Amino acid sequence: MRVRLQREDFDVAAEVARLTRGRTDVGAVATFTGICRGSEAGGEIAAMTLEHYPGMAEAEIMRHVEEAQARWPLLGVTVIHRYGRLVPGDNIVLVATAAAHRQEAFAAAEFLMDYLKTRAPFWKREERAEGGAWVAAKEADDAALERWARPARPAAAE
Amino acid sequence: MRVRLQREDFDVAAEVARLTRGRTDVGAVATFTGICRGSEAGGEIAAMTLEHYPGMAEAEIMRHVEEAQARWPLLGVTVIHRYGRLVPGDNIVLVATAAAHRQEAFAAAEFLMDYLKTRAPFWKREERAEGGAWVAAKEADDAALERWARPARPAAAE
Amino acid sequence: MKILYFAWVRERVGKPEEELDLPAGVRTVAELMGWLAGRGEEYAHAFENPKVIRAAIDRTHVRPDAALAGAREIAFFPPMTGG
Amino acid sequence: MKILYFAWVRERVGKPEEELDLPAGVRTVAELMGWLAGRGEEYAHAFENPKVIRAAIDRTHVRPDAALAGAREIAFFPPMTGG
Repeated sequence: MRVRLQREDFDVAAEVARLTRGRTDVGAVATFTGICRGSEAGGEIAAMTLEHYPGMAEAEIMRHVEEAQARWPLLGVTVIHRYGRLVPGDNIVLVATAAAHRQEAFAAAEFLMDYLKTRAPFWKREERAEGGAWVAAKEADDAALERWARPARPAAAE
Repeated sequence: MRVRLQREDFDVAAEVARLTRGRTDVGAVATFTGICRGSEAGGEIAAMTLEHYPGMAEAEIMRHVEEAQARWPLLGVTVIHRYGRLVPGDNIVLVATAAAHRQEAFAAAEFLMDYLKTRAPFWKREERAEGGAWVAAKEADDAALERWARPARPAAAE
Repeated sequence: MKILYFAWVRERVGKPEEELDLPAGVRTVAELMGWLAGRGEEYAHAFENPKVIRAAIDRTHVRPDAALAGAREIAFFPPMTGG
Repeated sequence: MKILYFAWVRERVGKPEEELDLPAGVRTVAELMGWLAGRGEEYAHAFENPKVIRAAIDRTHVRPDAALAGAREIAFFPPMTGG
């Protein structure tokens, strides 16, 4: 498992290779790359600055990677989240999961992305022609996270 | 949209770059790479040969890519499926989807993989120490495909 | 009509494809499988359990009751295992 | 106690962090937000709607009723928008 916060870009192919190199038990690798878009909600975006809570961000992501590993039989997980100033087209985040079979790889990647969107301590500030503005959290993202609470963790076990 | 059947390996990074290069409307890229495993159901596998129905395989995959595009607002889809003899660790299949937001990218990639597993005309023959054997279709894969039939396509519309 | 075989159906029949003239009474995919099964030991073996064999007419999946009328190419194969 | 602010909470307060001695009556996260809101205009602005502000004690998410006892570091920030 590999969690990194960095200003620099990442290389999807290198990260996938790292998960599979020299082993023959991996049958499935799912990746998700989040990319800075040039417009949101109709407005043009010149750039975006990602602020994070150093120390907490790493620890929180690590904790959720461990939870993903407890839920699904994963053979490898990589999460890389960038911070700092990004322009449209720049990569923001990479989640890559390796497993024997596709269902686990997909489920773990979606779980981690839903988590990162709503619980990892990152905040996006967009630069628009009319000025800068912090991105508001989306209720749809909270709803997406909630679906993981129900089937795998009965309320009594919390 | 890009569908290719080939003997040669593919390059995940190049395919992701092709989906995003020069555009700023893509916010999410999901990829799935299927890889030849060294053992299945307890037995060691020396190699696997993938047979396909030329002409039908391309047409069927293309048809399902079009269906994915009708279901979700996708900005790009790539499907590459290899055929011929592969050894453990070799890539078998790549599905890559690009969209504005993550849910569409993930859903379309999973839909296409569930489809490829059960409906695309490919057949795997494994080489084991005790001889060769055609891989049996899995009921779990049929079940995985069925989940897409329910919410998006009411029975009356079929 | 051009008939194609894939995977273990191909191995059992012993050829990947052939051109056959079908008798007038063979009108559906299921009837064609029955007729093929009577063409010799290798065919009988290939089609001994028609329920597990899938078919495509002109490169589109079809059910056993699909009509052959107008078909140019029909293929028989086991359940698919791609991906 | 070390107090950290992020995103627009940081901008409104005007600093990323500070070291403060809390009065004895401030025992929970909610009480701390109330106390901070009384420290001046910039704090009042930052904490004018405490319901939308999230908190972490020692780098773990907590609810407003979480006790401060034993905490080394507490952080206030808006809902997260990573990923």
